[in-house]
Amino acid sequence: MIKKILIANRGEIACRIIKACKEMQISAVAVYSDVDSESPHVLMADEAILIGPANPSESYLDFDKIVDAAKQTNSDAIHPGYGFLSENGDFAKYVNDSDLVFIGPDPDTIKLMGDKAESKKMMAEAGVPTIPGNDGELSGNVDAVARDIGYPLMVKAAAGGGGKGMRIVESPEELESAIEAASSEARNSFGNDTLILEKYLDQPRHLEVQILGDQQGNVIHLYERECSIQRRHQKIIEESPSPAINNKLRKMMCEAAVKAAKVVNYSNAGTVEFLFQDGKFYFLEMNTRIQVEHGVTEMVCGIDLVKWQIRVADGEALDFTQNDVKQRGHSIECRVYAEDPSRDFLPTPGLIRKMILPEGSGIRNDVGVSEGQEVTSDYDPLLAKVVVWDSCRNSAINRMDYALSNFIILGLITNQPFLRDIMKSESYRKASFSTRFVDEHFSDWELGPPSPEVIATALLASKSAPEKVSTVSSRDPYSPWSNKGTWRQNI
Amino acid sequence: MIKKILIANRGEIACRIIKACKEMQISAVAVYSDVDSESPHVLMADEAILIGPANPSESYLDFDKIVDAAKQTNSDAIHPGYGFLSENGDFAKYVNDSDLVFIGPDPDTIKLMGDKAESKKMMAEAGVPTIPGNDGELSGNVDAVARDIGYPLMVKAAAGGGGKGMRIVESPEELESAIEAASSEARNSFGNDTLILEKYLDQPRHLEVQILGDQQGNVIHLYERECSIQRRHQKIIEESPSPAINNKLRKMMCEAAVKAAKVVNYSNAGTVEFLFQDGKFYFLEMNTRIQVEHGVTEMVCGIDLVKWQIRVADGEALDFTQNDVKQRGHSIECRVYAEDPSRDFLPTPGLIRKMILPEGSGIRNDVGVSEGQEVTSDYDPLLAKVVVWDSCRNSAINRMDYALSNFIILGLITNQPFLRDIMKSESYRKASFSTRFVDEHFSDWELGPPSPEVIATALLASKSAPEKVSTVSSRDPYSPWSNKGTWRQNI
Amino acid sequence: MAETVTIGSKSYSVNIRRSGSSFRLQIDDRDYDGEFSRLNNGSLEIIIDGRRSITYSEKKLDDSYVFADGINYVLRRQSQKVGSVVQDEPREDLVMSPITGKLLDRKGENGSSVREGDVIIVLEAMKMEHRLRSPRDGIISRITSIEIGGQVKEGEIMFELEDE
Amino acid sequence: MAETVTIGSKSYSVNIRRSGSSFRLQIDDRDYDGEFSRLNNGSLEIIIDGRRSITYSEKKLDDSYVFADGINYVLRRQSQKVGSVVQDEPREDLVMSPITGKLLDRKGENGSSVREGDVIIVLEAMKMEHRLRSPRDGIISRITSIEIGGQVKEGEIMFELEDE
Repeated sequence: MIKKILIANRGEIACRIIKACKEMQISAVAVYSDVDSESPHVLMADEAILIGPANPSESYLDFDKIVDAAKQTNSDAIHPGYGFLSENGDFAKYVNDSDLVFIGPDPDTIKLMGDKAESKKMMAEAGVPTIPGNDGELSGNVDAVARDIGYPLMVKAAAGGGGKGMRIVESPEELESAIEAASSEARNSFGNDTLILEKYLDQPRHLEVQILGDQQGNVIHLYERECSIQRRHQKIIEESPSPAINNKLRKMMCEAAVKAAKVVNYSNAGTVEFLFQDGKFYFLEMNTRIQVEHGVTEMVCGIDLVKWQIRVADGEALDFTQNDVKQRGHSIECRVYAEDPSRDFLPTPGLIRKMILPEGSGIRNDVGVSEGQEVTSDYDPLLAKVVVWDSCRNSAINRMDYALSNFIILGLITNQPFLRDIMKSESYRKASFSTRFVDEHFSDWELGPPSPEVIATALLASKSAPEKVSTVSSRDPYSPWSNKGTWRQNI
Repeated sequence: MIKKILIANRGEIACRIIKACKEMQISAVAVYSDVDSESPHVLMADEAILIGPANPSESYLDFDKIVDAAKQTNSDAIHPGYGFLSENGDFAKYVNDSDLVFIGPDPDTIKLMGDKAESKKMMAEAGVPTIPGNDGELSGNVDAVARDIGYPLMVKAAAGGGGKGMRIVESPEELESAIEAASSEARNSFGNDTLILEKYLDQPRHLEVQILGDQQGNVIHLYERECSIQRRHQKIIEESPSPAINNKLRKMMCEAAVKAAKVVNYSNAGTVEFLFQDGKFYFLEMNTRIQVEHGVTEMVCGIDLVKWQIRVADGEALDFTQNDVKQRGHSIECRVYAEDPSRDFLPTPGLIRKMILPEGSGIRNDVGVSEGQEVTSDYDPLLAKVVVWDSCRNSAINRMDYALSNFIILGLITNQPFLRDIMKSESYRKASFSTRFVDEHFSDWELGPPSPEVIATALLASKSAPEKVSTVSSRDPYSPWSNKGTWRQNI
Repeated sequence: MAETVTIGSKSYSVNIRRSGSSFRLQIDDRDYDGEFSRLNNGSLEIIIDGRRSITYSEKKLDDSYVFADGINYVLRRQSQKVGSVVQDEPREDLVMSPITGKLLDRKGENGSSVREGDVIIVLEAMKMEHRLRSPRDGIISRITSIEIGGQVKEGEIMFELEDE
Repeated sequence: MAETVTIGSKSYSVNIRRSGSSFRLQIDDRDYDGEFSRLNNGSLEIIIDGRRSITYSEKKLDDSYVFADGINYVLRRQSQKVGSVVQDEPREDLVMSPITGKLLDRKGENGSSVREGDVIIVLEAMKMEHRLRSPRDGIISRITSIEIGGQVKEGEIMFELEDE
């Protein structure tokens, strides 16, 4: 019976897990580094253990310090959150070997899914669609291999990386010269001219399916998430359901994900990621942990993933079946980052001098920072996730724009204005996007010109402002003040 | 087409309606009295009109000032919220006659349902169960009338009130003397000894069914709410579904409510209230407006009642049928009041010096006040509603207790500690309660003794506290600080 | 110097001695040793007997508002004169308004003879009526001169009784 | 006295004159008349041309943080010397750190010959790498002496070039 959990993480996900613990009447132990001594997860937890300096390898990534902290506090289990040690099979094994429950799948499953080539092969064998390509060395009738894969395709160096030894081939005529060029480049760059062919997806969407399994062998899915809106290959906006697929495709993809999970006897929460284009989906990888964007699934399916992570790790069986899981309405998440979208998403540390969160029906704030806190450059710049739910996608977008327009955060640059502009854009509303969305529509994004009120506020704030006199005579009571409001301003 | 709505209300419900407007891209006009010039609803609205002094009869209840304000701002419609003018049929008619849309049912329906005797009669005729009793003057074979109604019953003066001329009769033997006593008391108190007999419910629950109708004649229900936890005959805690009824009773009661609404051609949102005891329900009255506790229905059914109020008032038809409305999980609302539960719920005005709201999965805050605001004695003491959702009642109670234990509000006395104690009580958790719950279990409630930390904080806060030194050496890094946390403290 | 802290209907004699970040707190007859520091978000971290609490507080004259252990408290502080053990008896003759609100009705005037339990003053606050009753039989020696409908402040004297 | 306010990549010449609760604001060549007051919740109510805005702000040295129109803005203020029209040309020879973070790598030393686009400095902040490239061909005349792994502040000089 799990009565106390150590959370080997920080920021919003640590806070999220601590809340689940408190609601389940389980004690929560935080660990923290020097610079996090006043971070929200430390203040929220029942106990907090300092485990080292800011550098993650000496604190949040240190197996021994974390397991020691769990032992010292008589914790029963460790929740790794996402990032840090969450997908480290060796850590999971070390936790289990220390007679503690690791809240996640089996260490072997983590390791297997961490080997991207091996897991792709395994999935292909199990009948889960993978990106078509030749697996071994390129030989024999290359034209036939290429025809099987289909055009456009990519010739790439097996040893490659960084765009070198790589060519996109649009038609059979271009194949031979592309292979020659790539082969020579690969030889020069990597000393190895082995090439592989792979289908090229020029406008892929990133879709993923939430999986939940217990130790009794039950595996169910909680439908899909659409995570195509990314920058620097990191998601910034996610939603569920995906507006890209119909129910038939949804069923196929979700069943493929369950199949993938069952192949590896998956237990706990996990995510099967797919690329999707032209009506076809391809296995990309499996994430063996809770995802940042799990909230949209929780809102649509009405199932608390973090609580279930804890329950199944504790040996409980799922008390519902696949048929009980229904999608209802539409949910969107926006990640509020300390970064400057007008300067290539450069991180922007700073002190949070004021923060007021949006409130109301269908609005959920998962926050990892608080007023008065210094956001340092030591960790991920994620400050908060705003998650909304409404009955349909269009209403959810309007609600998100309302929520963002009431998210006050002063003291550092954030991507809040950028997120608002995406919510307002036709391209996002039409949902006809791929992972190239930000590059295609928002690569030159700049903050719009400020209204005179913005400048006036900056110049007047330092002066002692008169208090508002609220007697009738102070101004014409019947003068309708037109509040410009918020969302209407920034079209 | 409604493009601008004037909200003839204040506090949290005005804020709730303004948010719905903003999400629907409808302009919102606030009206306010002198003392409300900096209230949240005024700051949130697109425009705000001062309509008079604090006294409601000269501002929030003044037909002309409100309709004038709507005219001046070119509003298309008026939303009355709850309380104030929301159930005033004359006002609704005045609004309609002024070529403005009244967001609510037809004025005649409001008037009809406002006449409690008349509406009871109408419902009885339509086959909706009402509290058994004789309607006219008590005459003929009184014993037979009493036997038909069943014991226990109540003898009460038709002209009565305030407990005078009223007797509870447990058995036939007591009937005659009770009639004599009541009759004489009634004659002395009211100059009228007409008596009526009515079934006496000694442990009734207050259940109610949410109704939504459009102008096309469609009427559906959104299931029930349990509102038995009351003080001074005002609800403080509501939930949905009701833990008291099974699906068969639920279906019967909801169908009775739809029948009641259809009898009066009901359109817009409304609530049919029932008393429930011993497996039977009885029509009490119909509220022809949005209710304070509508949020629990929204969370369980996934339907936004305020947005639909606006849509159906604008002539839109419901785009879903009864079969589409499903209850999912469990929702609870706690009303946070400026009142002192240890002093007979005496109102406690004051200045809100600090307010931090609970955040997280399944937590919704509907708030009508803000930090820095003076809560005056002019209006209802409702400060905020905390609404939670979770998969089952027990989880929802735990989530509510978590949420309340993270609701920081300093500067005045509120009922927050009282609400927490109810959430923790066995009697509430067992759900075996009636409208007498507070009287039976919490009439002598007092705040528990404070921990030394509470006293220490009060005494230390005025002194300049040392800043936390967060270097490793400042204290033993491996000392597990046991945070007493919150919910565990106050058992 | 000891002071009296009142929470709800209960009072505590308290005293605190501070040295740097350490303190010794006395509540009635019990002593507690602790440490405290101010955090960046404005809260206090208090450690007593190895247990940590994060608390928030605000102050207004003699009232302290404290959030701790998941509960919002209101504390009233009065400093005690050293050596003073005699406390004022509550004066039963003096009836003060327990709330800030509006005067709705005044059922008596100077010289009126009243019985225990008679309603003398009716106030309204937040849409609710509050009746102030006579605490004993007697004669009204003084009664508020605020006009009906006027504002009444919490703690303001509403009426005073004298013996018949 | 006019000052320059920079928001993102754009700068505005601004000036404000205040009299009681009224103000006249000049932004580049346009004038706005308005009124303002401080509300109890700490926000400002600003009315310009009959339109009301509720705004929030915080200040840190020359930076102002403003929430208005549903957007969080960061404004940098510099006072302008009257009569000064010559602005400093950005010095292409001087490369400063755009972020506060950690020095991951230094690919050159004093006297190194470099080509435009060469990566000279690698920084890390918030789990992301940032490469500082040489803005032109030249020779490094000065380079940061911070050790690898050490902290770098925003605006700190990372390296300077001179002609070959």
